[in-house]
Amino acid sequence: MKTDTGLESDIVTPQPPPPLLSVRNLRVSFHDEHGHCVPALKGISFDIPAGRTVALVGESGSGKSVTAMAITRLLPAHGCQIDAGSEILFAGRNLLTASRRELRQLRGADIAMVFQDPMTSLNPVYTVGEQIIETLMLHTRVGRKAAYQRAVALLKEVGLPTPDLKMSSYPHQLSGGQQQRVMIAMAIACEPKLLIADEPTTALDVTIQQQILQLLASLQKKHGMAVLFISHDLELVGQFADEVVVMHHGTIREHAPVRQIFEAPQDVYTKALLCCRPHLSRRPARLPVIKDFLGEASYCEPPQRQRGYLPDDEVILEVQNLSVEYHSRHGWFGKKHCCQAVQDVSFKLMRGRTLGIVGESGSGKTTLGMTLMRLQAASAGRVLFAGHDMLAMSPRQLGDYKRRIQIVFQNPYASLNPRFSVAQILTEPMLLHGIGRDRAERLQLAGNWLERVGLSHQALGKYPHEFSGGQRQRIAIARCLTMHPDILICDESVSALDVSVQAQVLNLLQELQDELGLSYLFISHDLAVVKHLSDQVLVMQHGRCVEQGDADTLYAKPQHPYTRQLLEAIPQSWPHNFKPQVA
Amino acid sequence: MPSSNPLPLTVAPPSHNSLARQGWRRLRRDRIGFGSLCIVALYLLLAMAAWSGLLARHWQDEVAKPFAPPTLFANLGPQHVELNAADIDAANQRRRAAAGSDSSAATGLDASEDPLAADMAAAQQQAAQYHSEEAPKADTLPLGADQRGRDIRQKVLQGTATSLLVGLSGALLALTIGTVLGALSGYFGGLLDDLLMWGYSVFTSVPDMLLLLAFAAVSGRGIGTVVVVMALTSWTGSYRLMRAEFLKHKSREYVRAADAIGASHGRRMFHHILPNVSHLLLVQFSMLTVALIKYEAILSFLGFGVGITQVSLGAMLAEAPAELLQGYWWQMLTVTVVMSVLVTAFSLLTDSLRDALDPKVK
Amino acid sequence: TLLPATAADMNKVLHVAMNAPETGFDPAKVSDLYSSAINENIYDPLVSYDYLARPAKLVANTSTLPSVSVDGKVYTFHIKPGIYFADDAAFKGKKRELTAADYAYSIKRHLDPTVRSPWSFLVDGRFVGADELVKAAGKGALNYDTPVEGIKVVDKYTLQLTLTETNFNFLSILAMPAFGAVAREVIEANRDNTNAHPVGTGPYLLKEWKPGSKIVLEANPGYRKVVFDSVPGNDPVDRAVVKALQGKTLPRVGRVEVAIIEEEQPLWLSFLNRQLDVSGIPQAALQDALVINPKNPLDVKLADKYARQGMQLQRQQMPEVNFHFFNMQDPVVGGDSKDKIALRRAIAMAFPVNETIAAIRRGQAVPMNYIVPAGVAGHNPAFRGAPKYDPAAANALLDRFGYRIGEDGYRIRPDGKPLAVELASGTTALNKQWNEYWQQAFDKLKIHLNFKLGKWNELAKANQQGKLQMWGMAWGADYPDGENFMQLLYSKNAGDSNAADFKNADYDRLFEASLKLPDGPERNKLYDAMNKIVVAQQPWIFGDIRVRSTLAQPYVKGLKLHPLLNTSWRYLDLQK
Amino acid sequence: MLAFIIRRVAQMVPTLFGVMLLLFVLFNWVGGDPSYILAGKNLSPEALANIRHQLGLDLSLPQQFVIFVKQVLTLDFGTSWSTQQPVTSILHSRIGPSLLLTGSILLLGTVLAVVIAALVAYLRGSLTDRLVTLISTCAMSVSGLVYIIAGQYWLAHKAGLFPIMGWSDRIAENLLYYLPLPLLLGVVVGLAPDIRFYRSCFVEEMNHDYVRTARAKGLSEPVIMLKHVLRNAMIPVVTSLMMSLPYLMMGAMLLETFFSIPGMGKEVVMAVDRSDFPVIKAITIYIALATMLFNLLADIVYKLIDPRVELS
Ligand SMILES: Nc1ncnc2c1ncn2[C@@H]1O[C@H](COP(=O)(O)OP(=O)(O)OP(=O)(O)O)[C@@H](O)[C@H]1O
Ligand SMILES: Nc1ncnc2c1ncn2[C@@H]1O[C@H](COP(=O)(O)OP(=O)(O)OP(=O)(O)O)[C@@H](O)[C@H]1O
Ligand SMILES: [Mg+2]
Ligand SMILES: [Mg+2]
Repeated sequence: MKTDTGLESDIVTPQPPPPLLSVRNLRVSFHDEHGHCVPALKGISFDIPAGRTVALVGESGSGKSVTAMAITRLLPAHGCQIDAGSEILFAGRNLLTASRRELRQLRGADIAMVFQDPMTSLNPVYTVGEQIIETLMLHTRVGRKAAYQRAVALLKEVGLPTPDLKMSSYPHQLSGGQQQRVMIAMAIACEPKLLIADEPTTALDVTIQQQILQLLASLQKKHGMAVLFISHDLELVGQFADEVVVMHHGTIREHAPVRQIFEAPQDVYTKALLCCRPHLSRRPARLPVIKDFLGEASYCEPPQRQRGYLPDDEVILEVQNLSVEYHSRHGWFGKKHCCQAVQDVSFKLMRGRTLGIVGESGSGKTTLGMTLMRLQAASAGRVLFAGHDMLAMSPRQLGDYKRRIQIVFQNPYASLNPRFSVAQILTEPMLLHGIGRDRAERLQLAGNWLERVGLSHQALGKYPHEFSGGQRQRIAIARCLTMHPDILICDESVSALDVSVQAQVLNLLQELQDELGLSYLFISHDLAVVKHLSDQVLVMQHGRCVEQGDADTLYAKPQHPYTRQLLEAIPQSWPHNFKPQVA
Repeated sequence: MPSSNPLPLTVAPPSHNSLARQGWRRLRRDRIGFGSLCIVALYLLLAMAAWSGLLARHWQDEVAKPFAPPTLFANLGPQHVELNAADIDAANQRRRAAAGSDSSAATGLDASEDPLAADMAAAQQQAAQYHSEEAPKADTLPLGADQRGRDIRQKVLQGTATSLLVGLSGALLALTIGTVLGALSGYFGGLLDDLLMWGYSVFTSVPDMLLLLAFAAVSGRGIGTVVVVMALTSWTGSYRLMRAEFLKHKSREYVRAADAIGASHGRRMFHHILPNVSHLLLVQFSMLTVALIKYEAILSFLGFGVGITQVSLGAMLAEAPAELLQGYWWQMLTVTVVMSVLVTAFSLLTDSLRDALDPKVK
Repeated sequence: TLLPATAADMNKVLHVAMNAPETGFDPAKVSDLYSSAINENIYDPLVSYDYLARPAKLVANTSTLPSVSVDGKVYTFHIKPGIYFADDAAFKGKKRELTAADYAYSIKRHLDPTVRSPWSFLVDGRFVGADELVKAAGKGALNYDTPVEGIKVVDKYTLQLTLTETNFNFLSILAMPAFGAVAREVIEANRDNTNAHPVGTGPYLLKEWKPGSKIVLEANPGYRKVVFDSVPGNDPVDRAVVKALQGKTLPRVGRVEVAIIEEEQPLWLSFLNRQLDVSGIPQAALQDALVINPKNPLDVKLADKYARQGMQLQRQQMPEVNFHFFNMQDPVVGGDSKDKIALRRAIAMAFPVNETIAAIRRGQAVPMNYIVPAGVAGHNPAFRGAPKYDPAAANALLDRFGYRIGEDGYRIRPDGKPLAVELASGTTALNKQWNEYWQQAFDKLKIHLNFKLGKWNELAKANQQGKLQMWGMAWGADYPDGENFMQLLYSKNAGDSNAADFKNADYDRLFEASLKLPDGPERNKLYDAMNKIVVAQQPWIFGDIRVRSTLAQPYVKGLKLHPLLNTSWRYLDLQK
Repeated sequence: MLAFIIRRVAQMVPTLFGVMLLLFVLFNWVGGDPSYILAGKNLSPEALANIRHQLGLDLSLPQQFVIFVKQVLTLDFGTSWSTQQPVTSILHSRIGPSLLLTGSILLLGTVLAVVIAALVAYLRGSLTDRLVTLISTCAMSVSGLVYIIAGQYWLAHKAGLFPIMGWSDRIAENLLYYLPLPLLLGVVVGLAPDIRFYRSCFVEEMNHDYVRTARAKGLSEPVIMLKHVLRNAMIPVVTSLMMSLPYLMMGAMLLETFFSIPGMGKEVVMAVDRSDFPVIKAITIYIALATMLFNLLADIVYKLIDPRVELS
């Protein structure tokens, strides 16, 4: 499908390659528990030409994975229905009517798939080598020995160090990125004509994310396969795809070459997706959310916000030389292990300001947060909260301070007790800290806080699982607010959220800070997000603070090589990002 | 943004969409599960009626001839002639008469030799008030009679009630022990965990049989003992399960969140974590109940069953080998059917509960 | 040797079963019926019983019948020469002849504190000079080499036993399997497991032993030549036995395999499937196996289906009594005041013995009416010791003695205290059946009944400590004399075989007098008087006496049940 | 691995000590007085005292416990109080039949259960699956006692397919002649619950993502089932197997009683019945050791099946 834009003529493709895969009018619906049909795909059509990369983007639940599964016919056998009028033509053959046998021959050989979550998608009890060899021997009729050699070569090709050794490793012995590479090696083992990569980088660190994308690109060049690349991150896609299909609620909102998507998006939804994400270069007082674009009025960007500590700011929390060790011992006679999770970290947090903490996975960010909450014992150092050392307090003394410093956990769903109603979740802290006279009053307060974070008080009677990720995060925030804290620690509070929801939550946090004068300790590995919200930034590596400073300064002139490395890994493939027009 | 809301809050009832509610809805929709639930409920109703004496209160009455067959299958019995006391007595009289002794005296003592002679004579006179009319005994009963002519219908009702009581309370006790210890062990870890784990491994290492014999020896016999014995030999499974669950949950973020808002250990353990493992407890409970109902049968067979003024399914089953040998199959068949239906329903219910309450399955 | 010296056909295997586990095969260490049954076939006592004669008659075995001194105290046995022990490593390859010293040793072992013989009560204080020996041993081993006046080895083949007092049952005691001869070398060589290492002079030797499961006996190749020689009585069974065995050398069967089968079902089914050759009929199978005349339940026929196969039925009233006793020292049920006797009497009157005979024994028992059962010297068939079953009168009797019915519908004691009786019992299914009748009896009397269920040894201990109120017991004849039964209520045996702790001066006096008399009308008179005391005082509730039915496969020859011999294996022949 | 085994063996010491303590307390508290059994018909206090002296029961409890510890250390429990057989030889003769019976039940039962469970899990949702599940559920609801009684009555007696009972010294004869019926009954009793449990394990495994991956590779369903799912599903299977070992003893005891098999289960009951402490001690200690070894074995098997398991 070509959209007729001026840009199209720029691309020199006199003879468009014939589509390898064409999806026609694909409708998929699921039966919910009441037996109702819930459509997941509402008749989508697109083509993938041989040798090119088509990206499928869209927020969570928009039907990207379902599309991928439908193509490989891996949708669950029960409770799922593909409309009879749908067609998926692969090299002219309709996959939806193909026999099991034909499908088996196609899968793995001609159509290969890289699944979203490598850890659960690899069989934990077989070695990596075995799982690759299995595919090879199944489709290429080579002997075991040859397959082994080929597998080693593949692992080398996807850039795994010491492929020989890795052959005999089990999936759990590899890091997430390595596992993802193994999945890719497995997928390209038989040099498929079509590779479907379903969010191959979501679970990964920025640095590894880049490596994987480069790998995919080079492989594609080498083998000349078509790739269906699925992601919710438009920026990532911009780096890699030839064409982009934007999906929303099971429909295609826009389908265009990548350049057009970024430079002249047609659909408001596409525009919204592009704008919601915080950018290193800008810091609007309020991030746009999708609603801003879908509404009648056109969006106009609010003024930029200035960040940074001011000299007359009041210090509310001061951490001095904090160290945390984990001790573990296995069994009665086991050896003692000691792990230095945080070493000698010092910083100051000012009232009404935000301190951002960044660092790769395992660098001790969460541990630091937990220690400040006294959820984790420190091995050395002091934490001065309004001048009092929190670490030295007895549990009784701690009572009130504990209320004043609160944490919003990384995973909003996991941090809400699934068996508690929202009312229970919100009133419990008040009950424990003696806020509110009776149940009625506490419920009233809880309702107010809910409204404050943008939920209706009807939500009080509901349970966490009935909310979306962003809503859950709001509930978690509301729970902290019920205790009137001074400091809020946000541990990866938005990492798991969709771009648009992420924007909503970031806006909320900002509003609350403005209104209530909260101080934030904002932990994240997403540098753009941290920059958006922080006055000061602290960079951690291996439990140590490697660099600390005003946000803008630090991003502009990183001193430490590690900081530089982090900043370089941010996808910046499409530097002339679409900027919302100032109306 | 306005943060205050002057309107009075209309809070929906908190349980309107709880997981339990959802579970119940899922269970309602599961035909097998719901059917099983109905059967189990019916059994419970009957059992309750039997406990409260509404039903089968007179199960001990000898209403029929010994081993009276089921009415419909009267001819499928072994057709033995049943002996009775009067005939035995008559035969003995005759034998003694033949041996030439006098059989008129009450004791074979002269009045002079018996310190109670006068009282005995007087008692014979006054005995009239204690004579009772024997009700005629039935030849057949709908489900037959046991050796003493008791109605198997009544007996099986009473037996089911007892077995259910034993199974349910045994499971409850075992589960309570297992849960409390498992929770302490998993939640606190450390020395306490080591200690409890030690107790656990000791308990699992000693053969059940021995524990059983030992416990039964101290605590006498009866329902109480059976329940205690069963609980003491079967808490280990729940302990293991609960320990693992608490170990898992205690580091979950919602528990840390509870810690963060200042909830005490007890509150975290029993207010926060416990409800989250309650579906496992429910499943474990029904599994244990089933196991214990069957276990009780074996206990009864080994002579550790309920007392004789009570009857349980196991106690009835323990009579089966001797009866089967004589060709009286009805008691065994009745018990087997009644017990199988109960246990099958319970097991299917367990399966359905597992599915319905599992938060993962939606 | 290649040819077995015995006449037994080694290819013939007799399969029998016992329904409880044995404990071992040291005659001085075991007292249970099942071990004794095996020992009977391994060891030879000095004297034994004639196979066919009824009432049972003592005959010579390894010795001649002894000559007895006029005062009845000195017994002189002449051991038959040329009897040898079965081969054993302890004999170092030599043939080992049976001598008088072996019997002296075997008897002394029952006195040895380290042997802890369960039969020591039969020999304690009985032999002149033995007491000193025992005292000298203290808690240690007996010195067997110290000569004892009462157990004298006169020469190699002559044994002289001198009793401290006349005892008319002494010879029957010596006929018990417990007094079979063991060889000192063997005992000493296997000091720690004499139970597992039986070596005797009897017809069989232990080939294989899986405790509690399987015992295999094999004909003793060195067994002396014993030719069947017994005089038939009127019984057709006797004639059949004589026909099968007359003039033949014993034993006939080369191998006896004894299985221990505790459950009735496998026992009976195994017999029906011919995995067993001879078997008692378990209670549950009685009605299947027998056609019982309901008007006269002891009149039975073998059921047609089995008669047609040619199976043989034999029946015998057991020399035993089954009774329940009261703890006579108990404040509630014991004592000899009238109200206490009335309580005991009422309970006895309310227990439906006939009903239990009908329902549990399937008619195969007779009510017990005398302490000494039929078939044992001293029995009086005319005596009627059990009160008539009359729960109504029993209630009236209780009323008369102030056991009023309280508010809860149950009786209280005359002094106003609550009344509850505790009955001890085992835990088997059979116990349960009995208990149901006890419950019924007490319900009729409106007295609370509690059961104290436990293992036998726990109950025995509790009883000895006076903690039981009622318990059921069975006593089987050790030897066929009334004294073996009458001593059960002798006050000096209180806490021992006098489980009821019955202490009655009149009874004691009569018992002591009876000891001085041989069996006869004079002693019977004393026994009657003693029985009357027991009936009047009611320390016991008389139960019943079982009639045992045994079935044999058609090809089994030579079977006749004996009242005192536990087995008849050596007489059996298989003609398949 | 070796370090792990050594550590685990070291950990057995406190457990074993606990078992000894429990056993000792139990016996002295509720074990009954063996002297009353050994005394036979002679219950005079002297006779009883003498027996107690002979058995060492008149020693103080700590002294008795020290003796017990010595016995455990040397694994020599002396002779049985009731049969005077050396305890070692009693156990020796009992262990074979027990192992043969329970071992074969376990082996056959597990193999059958795994195969059937895998099959119905593969066919899940089909009529066969539902039928097998229902039949298993019904079958497991019947008391094991009924199977044994009815099996012996009808299969052995009425139909004459098997001997009623018995045991021989020759393994071949046992395997071919005596074992089949108890084996059959034992398997039947255990099969139904196993099938149900294993089926759920398989079904759960089949919902995992790696199965989808295997499909995406183009593997056929049987290969997926046998190669990928089976091995993963074996983990709970091994757990349940190891957990069921101690329970087997109880079940086997009924079989031993009804089929006159000279196994351990019967011996325990007999020993407890006779308050034969040396035998009880020995059996308990051996079973405790076996249980602990099986647990260790289970952990090692986990490691073999599942490389993620850390032996620590
Ligand atoms: N097995 C299923 N059963 C029922 N509904 C399903 C199933 N799988 C997907 N859906 C529904 O289909 C819709 C599309 O889901 P899909 O997994 O394709 O989203 P996605 O775009 O891949 O989202 P994400 O970015 O979170 O992976 C969702 O509304 C989802 O609820
Ligand atoms: N409970 C624990 N016991 C032992 N070590 C731990 C524990 N929790 C964390 N660690 C270790 O401490 C270090 C810091 O962990 P932490 O969770 O603080 O990292 P993080 O920066 O939050 O990482 P992520 O971005 O993945 O959340 C890591 O090396 C981790 O392995
Ligand atoms: Mg997806
Ligand atoms: Mg973290």
